[in-house]
Amino acid sequence: MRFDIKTAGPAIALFLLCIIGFLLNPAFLSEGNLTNLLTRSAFIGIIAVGATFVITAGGIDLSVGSMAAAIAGVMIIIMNAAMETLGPGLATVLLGGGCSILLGLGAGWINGVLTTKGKIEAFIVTLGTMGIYRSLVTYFADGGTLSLDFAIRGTYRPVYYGSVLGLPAPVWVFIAVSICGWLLMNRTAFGRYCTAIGSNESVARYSAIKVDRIKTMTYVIQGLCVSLATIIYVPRLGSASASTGVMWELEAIAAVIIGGTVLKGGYGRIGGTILGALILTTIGNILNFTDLISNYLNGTMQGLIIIIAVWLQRGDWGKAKASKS
Amino acid sequence: MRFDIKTAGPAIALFLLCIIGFLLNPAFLSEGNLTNLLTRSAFIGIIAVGATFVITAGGIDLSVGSMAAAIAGVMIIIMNAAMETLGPGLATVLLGGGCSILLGLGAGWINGVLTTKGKIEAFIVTLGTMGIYRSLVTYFADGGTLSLDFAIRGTYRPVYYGSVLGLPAPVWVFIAVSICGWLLMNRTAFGRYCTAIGSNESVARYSAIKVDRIKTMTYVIQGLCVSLATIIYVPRLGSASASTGVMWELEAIAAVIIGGTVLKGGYGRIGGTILGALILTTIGNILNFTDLISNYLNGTMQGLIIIIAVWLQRGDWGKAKASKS
Amino acid sequence: MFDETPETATVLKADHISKSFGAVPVLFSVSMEIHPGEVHALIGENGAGKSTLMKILSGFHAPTSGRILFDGVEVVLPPDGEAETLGIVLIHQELNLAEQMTVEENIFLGRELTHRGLLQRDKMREKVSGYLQDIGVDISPSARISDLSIAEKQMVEVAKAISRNARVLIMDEPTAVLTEAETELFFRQVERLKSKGVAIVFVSHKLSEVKQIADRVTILRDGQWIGSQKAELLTPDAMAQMMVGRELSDLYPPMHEADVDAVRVLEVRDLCAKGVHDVSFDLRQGEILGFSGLIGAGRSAVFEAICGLEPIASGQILVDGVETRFADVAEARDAGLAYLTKDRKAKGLLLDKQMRPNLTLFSLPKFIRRFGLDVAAEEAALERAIRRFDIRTRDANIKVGDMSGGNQQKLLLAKVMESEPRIVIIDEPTRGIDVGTKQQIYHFIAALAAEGVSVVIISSEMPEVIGISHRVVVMREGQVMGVLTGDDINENEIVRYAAGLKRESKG
Amino acid sequence: AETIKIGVSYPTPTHAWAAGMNWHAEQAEKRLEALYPDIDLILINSPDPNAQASALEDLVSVHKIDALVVLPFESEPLTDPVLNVKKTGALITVVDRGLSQPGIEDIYVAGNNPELGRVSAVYMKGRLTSGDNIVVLRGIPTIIDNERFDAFMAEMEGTGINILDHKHANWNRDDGFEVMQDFLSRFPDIDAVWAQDDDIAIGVVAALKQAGRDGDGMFVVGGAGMKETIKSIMDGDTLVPVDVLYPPSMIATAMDVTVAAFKSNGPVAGRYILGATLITPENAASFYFPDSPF
Ligand SMILES: Nc1ncnc2c1ncn2[C@@H]1O[C@H](COP(=O)(O)OP(=O)(O)OP(=O)(O)O)[C@@H](O)[C@H]1O
Ligand SMILES: Nc1ncnc2c1ncn2[C@@H]1O[C@H](COP(=O)(O)OP(=O)(O)OP(=O)(O)O)[C@@H](O)[C@H]1O
Ligand SMILES: [Mg+2]
Ligand SMILES: [Mg+2]
Repeated sequence: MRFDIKTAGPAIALFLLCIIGFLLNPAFLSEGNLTNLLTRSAFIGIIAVGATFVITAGGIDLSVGSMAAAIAGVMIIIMNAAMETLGPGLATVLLGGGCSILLGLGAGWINGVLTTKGKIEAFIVTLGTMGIYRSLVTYFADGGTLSLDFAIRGTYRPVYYGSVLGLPAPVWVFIAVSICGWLLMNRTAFGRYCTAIGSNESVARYSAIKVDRIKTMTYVIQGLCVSLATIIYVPRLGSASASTGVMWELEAIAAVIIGGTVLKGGYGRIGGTILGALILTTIGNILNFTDLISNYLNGTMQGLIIIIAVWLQRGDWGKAKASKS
Repeated sequence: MRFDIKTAGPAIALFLLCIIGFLLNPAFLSEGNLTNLLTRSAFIGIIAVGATFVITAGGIDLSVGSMAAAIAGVMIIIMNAAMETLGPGLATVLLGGGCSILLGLGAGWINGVLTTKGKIEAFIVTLGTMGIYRSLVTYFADGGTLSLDFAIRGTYRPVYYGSVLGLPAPVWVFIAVSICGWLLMNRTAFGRYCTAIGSNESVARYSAIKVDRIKTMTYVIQGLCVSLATIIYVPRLGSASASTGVMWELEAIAAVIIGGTVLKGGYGRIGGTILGALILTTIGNILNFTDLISNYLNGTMQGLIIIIAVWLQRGDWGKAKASKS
Repeated sequence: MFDETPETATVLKADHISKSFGAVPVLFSVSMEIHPGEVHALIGENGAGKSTLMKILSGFHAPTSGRILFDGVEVVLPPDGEAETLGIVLIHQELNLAEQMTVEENIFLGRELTHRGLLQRDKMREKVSGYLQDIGVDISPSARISDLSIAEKQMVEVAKAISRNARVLIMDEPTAVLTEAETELFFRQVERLKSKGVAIVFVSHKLSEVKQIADRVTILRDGQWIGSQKAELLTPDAMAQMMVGRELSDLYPPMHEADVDAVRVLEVRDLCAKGVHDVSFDLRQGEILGFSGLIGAGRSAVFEAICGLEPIASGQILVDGVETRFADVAEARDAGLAYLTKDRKAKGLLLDKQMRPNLTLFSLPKFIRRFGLDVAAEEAALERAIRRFDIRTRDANIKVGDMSGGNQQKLLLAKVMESEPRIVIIDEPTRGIDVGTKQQIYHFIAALAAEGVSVVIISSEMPEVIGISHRVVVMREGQVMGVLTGDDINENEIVRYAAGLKRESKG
Repeated sequence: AETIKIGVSYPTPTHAWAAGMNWHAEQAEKRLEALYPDIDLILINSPDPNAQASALEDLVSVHKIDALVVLPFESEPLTDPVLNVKKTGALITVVDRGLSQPGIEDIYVAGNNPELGRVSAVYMKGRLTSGDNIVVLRGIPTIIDNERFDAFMAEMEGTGINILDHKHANWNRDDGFEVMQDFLSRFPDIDAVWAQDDDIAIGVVAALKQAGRDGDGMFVVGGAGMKETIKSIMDGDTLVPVDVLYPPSMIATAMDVTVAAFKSNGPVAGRYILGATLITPENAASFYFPDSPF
């Protein structure tokens, strides 16, 4: 019973938002807009899937936005450089993608190792790497924008703009990541270990779970997710700058928590996270669909809607209060 | 034994930073620079003292920076309006200060009540209010800057620029807030209750602690600290805009955690927080001291220093590892 | 005169093990041999070092000196429960379950059954159902641990233990929170494992239990090995004497006759709350009222509702004849009510703090002088409590979580008594407490009652309820089945009420 | 001889225009320090007004500067801090954003924000007729944005051209892309877009192309003078046919003038207001700096 409500909470919130959107402007439900919405959610959604693991295992990663920017920057540099030898074809794009994945894994691994082996609070580690990655991309771009060569853009473009079976490519990636994430969280021992560590680290340790390794793994997964998001982000505008991915970390964490995952760890819901990402994107979308509200108050509406969405969903928990420790 | 190291950690880090600063440029230790440093630390320091309570009791407050901006904005509006009736004298400034405190208490109370009674995760509540306050100040300022009437500035100026016994006024406020905070945390039942709640909420409830009330109180204290910081901030720049207080929340939390407080709650150190604030300000200060490093890499240095500072301090914990649960 | 066991093969042997935490020595050259197919009981006072020895024998702690022999070969056991792969399994004294996870997830934690990387959830659930059936508990494999009562959690631990393919199964006070019925079922499983050649070590303070199930007994006192002996050669009294080092007089204090005309300090009428239906009873001044029943009978739930910890659906509560509803525990405390939880780890003590803040937490307003806390008064209170409740730690600044289980329990009792309640409800007062201290606690409770304090004892140990209560309320499935007085207070009657074979007509 | 220390303080580049400014500042530093061995330029950038105020304090207390070139993050908050620098006797050059009290600066070098809005409006007016629809994407809510926007709207008044809506795209490509996508879903008929800034314009163009609505005479007007934009104007792009200059090189101009104040014999003071030139295919070549990051 309780489960249904918990699961349904974000879904209901999303549903209500869609109704509001439709009432404000029927064009909200147009195919074009829905496609835009889904595609846009893909970035935050993919990153948030990774964040769900980190948070479930009791960690936090503030560096994802900067990491995305840095990876995008390096990818662009590498692809531009590779063009001379490899030409503007698939090879260059694949090289870029490969590098992106390696960088993501590496960056995640660094966060993980500093947290587990260095015994530094995840908040501090990732606040630090957040600053580092952000300033590195500024440095690489000389404060400006790194742009992908136009020749490569042609080859790379379909990764963002292309469609398969009527759904844009990024949405397919999002779906794939979601399914893998869901399986990993709910159908493998790894997912259970994350939950156990977030729930009670010493219990996990006493159960012969390699706590440090699993925690590091969550950051590595987060890094992988960031790199996947970056791979589909780059062809969109073909550029990266210091303002790429600003605030993505907060959005990703917000998506995770709106989805019902507990910030202190021990309980993670991939399905909820995906809905959370959709909710966040929809809020932004709806605000662009009306001029009822002063532009300046966008943030107010956004804040109110987030709070209300979560409140609606938690309200029901009141009944299940006893079970709350 | 273990305690000495914990306490000494941040102090040692600060000391090392000072040596680096001096080596880079002997002017670092000039009286003028040290005074600037202390005065600057006051803002983040005062806010971080409040954050120590919130975090110790297991909460988090992301809204402080925006709250400061909003309070500063409203204060300015009120003082400018009051000038017509009260004139540009002390009365207007006191009115402004009074309003600031009321607003701070109110804003903190809202965060607290939404978290405790509304049963919404503190992260979401304060992420929401962060957006709300930030957009409100933009709205009040019509996208621009709210500025204090120059006539009032004359009266108000000494609150930031004035000195008493050779120390600038903000430093005195910082000292007063630190002492009160320290007493409250270490010498009163309230501090004990915060620690207990952060350590184990159920145990606190079974021990006759009014958990919701105490948690709300921590947010109210946070609000009060923000309003005090704002009162000394406004005369510095005489204005408020959408960019006031951006990232202060992360800086405040970082100061708290660098100081040795545990992000998950249950263990709070006001003394450490103060050192943490000084460390952060000193890092910024040192980076202004040299143009050895590309400006773009400031963030990299900052991130590295934060991580290293905390690592140095935690490194010693390794030995006390056995006692870690 | 000790250790007359013949040279049967030993699976696990502790050879002159010593252990110190920092500079504090806890075990002094202790030896112990564990044979396959035997039940080996380890007994000793609180803080004697039993749990520490068990942890060393299963790799969770490394000994400071001494050897561990496994199958006769000297080994260094792997840390963090990895010794399970060798067949050495420990059930910790403190429950060791992840609260937010389900029963099934906990039981298989760290050794999930997988097929091509994916969990075989149906298979695991099936197996868990089987284990739970074996030990006769009715818990769903998909129940969340946080929703279970503490006794149910203990049964999950037991199920977890028997699910392991253990060669050596070490259990630290597995029966502390179990009622006799559950203990009985549990022992049946122990017998079954024993017959399969599993070596079983268990710690218990219930000496009759030890007598009943153990083949051999090892006794520790103050970290020293006192002896190992065949259980049949020892009576419970002899064991107690060896543990404590002196003769024990009567366990239970002489009962003061209850004053039937004493005022009713607490009256409860038709109380309904979660897990509680129409419960009515009253408590007189200076009375010791026992609450008996099976696991989950709702005894704790009654008092958690009364003290403002759980919402009340309906009913009346009168304190000193005045109808009251406590909104929270602070109100209850201020009215003179104090409730001592049986879940000391999750609800009782701050495990990462020292004794002083724990002791005074419940009655902190008492220690406020001029807005600040009077640390000197707190220290004095701690000193008093340590003396009064005989709390033994070798290091006064130790974190409570590192104290021995029994001493934690004593500290919890001290914490609640620090508020000087007029009505005190003690849930499992002697959980994990050694016989010597038990005796002290019973005398303490009797003295309280004699002073006019009203005491409610919720206990799963029937002799305890029988031994010190003036009246006994028996509950079953959230309802009061009957109230026993005088000679009716005996095991037979209680069991019949508790099992639902008999019920007082409502009136 | 004593070295002359000149502090140069400006916001941390977070978008391309500011990066261009930073590039020009660094070029000028190299050039001027090579030219005059006794001149030391100290470049500091700051992420927010508060940090910039701190940086100004440090320039005084640590570097003991003789002159300050400052591009204030915002006018209001930095007025007092700059005044404090002035009190140490340093020469003050203010760039781009005027302080809110007159008379503090010795030299003022600025672009012209209202003019940027006005010039954009004049161009768009010229290509559209009454009844046509446009949408506006604005920058980060700041005075600069307000000045540009207000001047644009004033110029548009009475033309009969419908301004369907205006939203903030924060001088950011991604925001420009998403806001434009939503405008396109919302309004079936849009004839032109004022994006105010070249970064936003890049996002707008991508959205238009994605939706296939980049034909039919649709055009986008950005602003600032990004080199890629200027290049494509030179190449005769029709979707972004013009640009309105807001030169990031103004900081270098300010540095030059400030150094000149020490090096030339006559007194140097006054106001240098740079125009908001409309860049068209005809004049684009003279505004094209291929080495600049902007
Ligand atoms: N991690 C630790 N650090 C410091 N001291 C410890 C630690 N663990 C146990 N001790 C101390 O070792 C002594 C023995 O504790 P142990 O838990 O073994 O006792 P026990 O025999 O199991 O008692 P009980 O019957 O109360 O459970 C106690 O004084 C305890 O405080
Ligand atoms: N029927 C029930 N439905 C839901 N929750 C229940 C029910 N019975 C008990 N509980 C919960 O389980 C917890 C423990 O049960 P309770 O303490 O009442 O049993 P008990 O008689 O004390 O037995 P035990 O010794 O097993 O704890 C209580 O906090 C109560 O909320
Ligand atoms: Mg023990
Ligand atoms: Mg220089």
